[in-house]
Amino acid sequence: MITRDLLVEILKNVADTIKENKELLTDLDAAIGDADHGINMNKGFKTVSEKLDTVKDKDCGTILKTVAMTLISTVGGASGPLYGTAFLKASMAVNGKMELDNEDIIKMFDEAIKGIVMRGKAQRGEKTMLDALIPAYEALKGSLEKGDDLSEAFIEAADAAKEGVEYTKTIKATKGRASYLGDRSIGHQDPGATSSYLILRTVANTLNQQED
Amino acid sequence: MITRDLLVEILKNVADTIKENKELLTDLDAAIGDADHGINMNKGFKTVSEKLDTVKDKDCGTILKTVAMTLISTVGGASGPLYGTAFLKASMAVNGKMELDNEDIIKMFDEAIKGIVMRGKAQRGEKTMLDALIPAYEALKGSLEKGDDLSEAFIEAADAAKEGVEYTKTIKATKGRASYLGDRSIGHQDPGATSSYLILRTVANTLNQQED
Amino acid sequence: MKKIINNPENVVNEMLEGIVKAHPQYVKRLEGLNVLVRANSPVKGKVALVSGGGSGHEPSHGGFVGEGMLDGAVAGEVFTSPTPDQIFEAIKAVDGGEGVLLVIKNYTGDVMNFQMAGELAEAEGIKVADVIINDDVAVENSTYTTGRRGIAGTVLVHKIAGAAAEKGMDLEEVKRIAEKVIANVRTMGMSLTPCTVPAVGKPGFQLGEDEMEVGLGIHGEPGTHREKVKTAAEITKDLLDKIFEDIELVEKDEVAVLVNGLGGTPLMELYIANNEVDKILKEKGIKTYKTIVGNYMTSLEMAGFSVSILKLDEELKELLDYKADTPAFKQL
Amino acid sequence: MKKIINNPENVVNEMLEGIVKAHPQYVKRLEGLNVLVRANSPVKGKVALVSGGGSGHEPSHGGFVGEGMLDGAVAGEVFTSPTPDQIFEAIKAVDGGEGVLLVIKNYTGDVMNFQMAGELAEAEGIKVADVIINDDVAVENSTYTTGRRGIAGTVLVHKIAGAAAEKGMDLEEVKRIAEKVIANVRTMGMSLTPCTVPAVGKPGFQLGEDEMEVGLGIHGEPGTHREKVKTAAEITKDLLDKIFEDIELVEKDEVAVLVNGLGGTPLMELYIANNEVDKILKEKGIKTYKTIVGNYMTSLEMAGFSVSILKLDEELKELLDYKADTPAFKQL
Ligand SMILES: Nc1ncnc2c1ncn2[C@@H]1O[C@H](COP(=O)(O)OP(=O)(O)O)[C@@H](O)[C@H]1O
Ligand SMILES: Nc1ncnc2c1ncn2[C@@H]1O[C@H](COP(=O)(O)OP(=O)(O)O)[C@@H](O)[C@H]1O
Ligand SMILES: [Mg+2]
Ligand SMILES: [Mg+2]
Ligand SMILES: [Mg+2]
Ligand SMILES: [Mg+2]
Repeated sequence: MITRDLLVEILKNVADTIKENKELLTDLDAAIGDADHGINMNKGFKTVSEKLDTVKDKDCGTILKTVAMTLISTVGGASGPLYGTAFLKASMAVNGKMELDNEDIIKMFDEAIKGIVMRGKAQRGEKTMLDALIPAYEALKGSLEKGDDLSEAFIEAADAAKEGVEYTKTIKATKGRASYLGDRSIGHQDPGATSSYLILRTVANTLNQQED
Repeated sequence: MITRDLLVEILKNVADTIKENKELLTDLDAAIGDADHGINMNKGFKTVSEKLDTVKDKDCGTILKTVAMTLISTVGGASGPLYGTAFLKASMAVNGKMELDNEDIIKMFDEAIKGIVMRGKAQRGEKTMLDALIPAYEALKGSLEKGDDLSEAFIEAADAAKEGVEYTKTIKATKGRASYLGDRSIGHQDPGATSSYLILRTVANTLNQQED
Repeated sequence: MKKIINNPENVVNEMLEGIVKAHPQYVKRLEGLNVLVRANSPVKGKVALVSGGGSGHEPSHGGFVGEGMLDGAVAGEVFTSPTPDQIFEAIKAVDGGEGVLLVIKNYTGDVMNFQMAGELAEAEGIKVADVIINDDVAVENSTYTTGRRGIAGTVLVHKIAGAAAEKGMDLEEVKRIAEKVIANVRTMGMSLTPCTVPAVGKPGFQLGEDEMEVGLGIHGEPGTHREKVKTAAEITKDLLDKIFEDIELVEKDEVAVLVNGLGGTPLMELYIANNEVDKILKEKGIKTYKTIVGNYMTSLEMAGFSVSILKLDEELKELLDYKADTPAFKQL
Repeated sequence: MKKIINNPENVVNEMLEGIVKAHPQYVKRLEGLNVLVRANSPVKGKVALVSGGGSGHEPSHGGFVGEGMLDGAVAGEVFTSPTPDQIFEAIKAVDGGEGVLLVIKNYTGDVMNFQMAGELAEAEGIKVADVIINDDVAVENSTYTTGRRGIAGTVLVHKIAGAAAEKGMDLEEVKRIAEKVIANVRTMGMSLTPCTVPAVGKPGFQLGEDEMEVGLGIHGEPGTHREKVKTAAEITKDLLDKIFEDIELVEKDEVAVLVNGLGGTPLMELYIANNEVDKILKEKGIKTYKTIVGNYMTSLEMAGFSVSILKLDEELKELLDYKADTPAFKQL
């Protein structure tokens, strides 16, 4: 169960993680893109963090929608609409709820991924954030189905995302700006997959600290 | 006495000298002007050299007028009309003559300088070609008056021109493009004075080789 | 990095201010937004055109706002797509009741941000259509990838679709015209120097004193390959050959030519390149109906150029000749 | 030296070819000469304007040949005044019976070559007058020197005197108008980089990574002094202060502003500079009647800009607003 307060805490921790990794994400994007992923993401989550205080007393749907709209209107580039759509679809899945159960979370995650696919028209294996997110979703779902609790399930999800990030090093980009590089993109880790992994790892960490 | 053939030889040698010193003149102009004096002069005298063959059987006036018109229509910049006018005035001073005696040469030189002053409105001491030409003219005249022969007189003229070039290093330009530099022109040698010196040195050398 | 700027963070804002102050008769800025629209927006009774993208391509896109071309231009950060909310505001500000055509260059970010804005506008009852420009023949075209980039050909789309809208064609027709231009325009570019994004502070790539980069986009990214510098004649031939590989042009075909500078190229060199373009087209018996030479779709201070060839028919010719009156493109 | 050229010796010729091929509706080239004249020259019944100078200042001067501006432009070698015979041919080709005004920038070479050509033309019975532009406030004005250089203010002389001629004023009147512009226009410029004359192959001067050159002309020569790079706001203030020292401007005065790029400056930076110009003029209560921003009087690929301020009266305003239709300056 994720309460509205916990949700806000998670999101604030995500903002901190992105800030700490701003340089890393930008450097990764410099190699195969245009060196702005860390700058873009940090601009977005910094604003998210500020906005959260104004909605922390609303329902989870509203909180997530605020995150979505903030990302959409501050990030720009490719990752802005993609993460924005992901949060928007997730918010729509939990409209009005004051806390989120496991089923809500699975639904949110599923809708988020569908939103990214709808928006970016990419599939797994194209060297994008989906290569972290889809395996993470599958791991989360599997873990919850076999009876793990949410904090355990998110550790499995983050581990799967990490593997997905490693996998992006081995493949060629066929979507996004990195695709203009053709084979020259092989060997480099995808910045968007990396930011997705970092987000999931932060969720897992927050949930696990919570339990202590 | 300068015969028409000798005149043509001198002019061809001048063209060669300018060609050899193209880089030097351009570098001098780069420092306080626009880096084209060598290029301009070489373009002009190269064409002069070609045209000379078509008029070498004409009188000295016609030969010099051809030089003048060629310089006017090929050199451009400041030095084109200045040297062009100089040769034009010189040619007018010796119209119809098949050879030039000392008096002709003094008159030509005098008229040439007057033409430059008329056209460019500069005086001695403004860091222009006049700072080489006027002392050279005075030296030539003095030398001939004290009975030297023409080849000796041109050595004195060239030496005086050389001193004039050195003098231009010590003064500030108040005419021509270098004047925009103000005091920053001090310390640099004037390109036009240098080309004037080179021309006079070539006349001197040709006359002296002639005698051997 | 040497630039005539105050603060790298503030270049887009100050530039937009400078544009509005220079051309108040043409454009106004939407308060608090990086959006320029026609001074008399919304223009009733005509389809409106909205374009835009990252900044750094000036005069694109704000310079083309005006009669006969764009109604609105949205400016992102340097080389970064603008966000949907800004684009949405632009759409609302220019819609004169006949709908809005979004002119999008084919970059993942641009496409997504503009289309999201379009969805938001449609949700408010505004008719919206879009076209996606992909004129860069340097990149292989493929349905399995993001496809080709949109580069200088965009200017011709603005000109011709803008004329169609000005003449009173409806949204569907304006979109058809824009798509016809897109289907018939091809561009290929090269550069002699990299460029420096103000916020980054160092050039996007390095080039040797005798090297040039060929087949490049307009975001300071490297091109498809690097070569030793060649003559204007050789370079132009290479660029055109790549274009000819991609679009069939036969004797008597009529084309428009855009020799586009990337920002740091002197006009002298662009005209020398145009002289070569003209020779090559004449040799092939292709008729140049109109030539445009200048800095229209730039990459900051990059030195280099692109050639765009647009195959014309009677309809496109008429629209190309139509009056335009914008800060950066005027035609009487 | 990296340039999009074929042969340094041939840049002027090929450039002129490229211009004619791009703009045949505007200009034609006099056979065998480096002279561009209006496609319909000579225009009967109006005073003709002939300008020109060294090449490397594109779009000056050929780009301003057309209705409402010049009748002929003579192109010398890069940064070298053209020769009198070429100017003479230009005068003959454009004279429509009402006489010819020579628009000369104050450089020893330009003045001498144009005036020699004027003398030749007068000898053939053509009415000729001339004006000498000296708008550059970087150089001290003095009767003991060559005086100030003519730089970007020239564009405004072309525009306004061109309009006067187009409106049918006689030679004396057109000359009076040109002289009024000259008396009221001041320019000051700076650069971040040098430029390279093709035939020379190396830059005219060297600048450090944090240095700029201030008070410079348009021939790649160094300026009056060198400074550490400053912000756009500081630079613009310095340039305007120098102009204000030289021409009295009081509250409510109306001016035209030209923010002129030197060839390699991205438009983004020119607009940022314009934003600063506008702030300073507003602070002084001076009214900006018209602003022109772009590359109009360039020095090859030099990065930098100049600001020109022209104090206006009713007569000049009306002429400034007059229609112009040339390759590089159009006004509907
Ligand atoms: N079509 C797409 N679908 C999913 N993710 C994408 C797509 N295109 C790009 N991405 C992701 O976006 C990341 C780049 O984001 P960012 O650098 O912020 O945007 P931009 O490429 O516009 O500069 C890539 O690393 C990739 O993971
Ligand atoms: N008014 C003048 N009178 C005499 N000589 C002059 C005058 N102005 C310039 N010069 C000479 O011309 C030379 C420059 O010639 P050049 O470089 O060919 O022309 P430009 O200055 O037009 O580029 C100067 O070094 C100077 O000697
Ligand atoms: Mg990026
Ligand atoms: Mg010179
Ligand atoms: Mg980006
Ligand atoms: Mg010169």
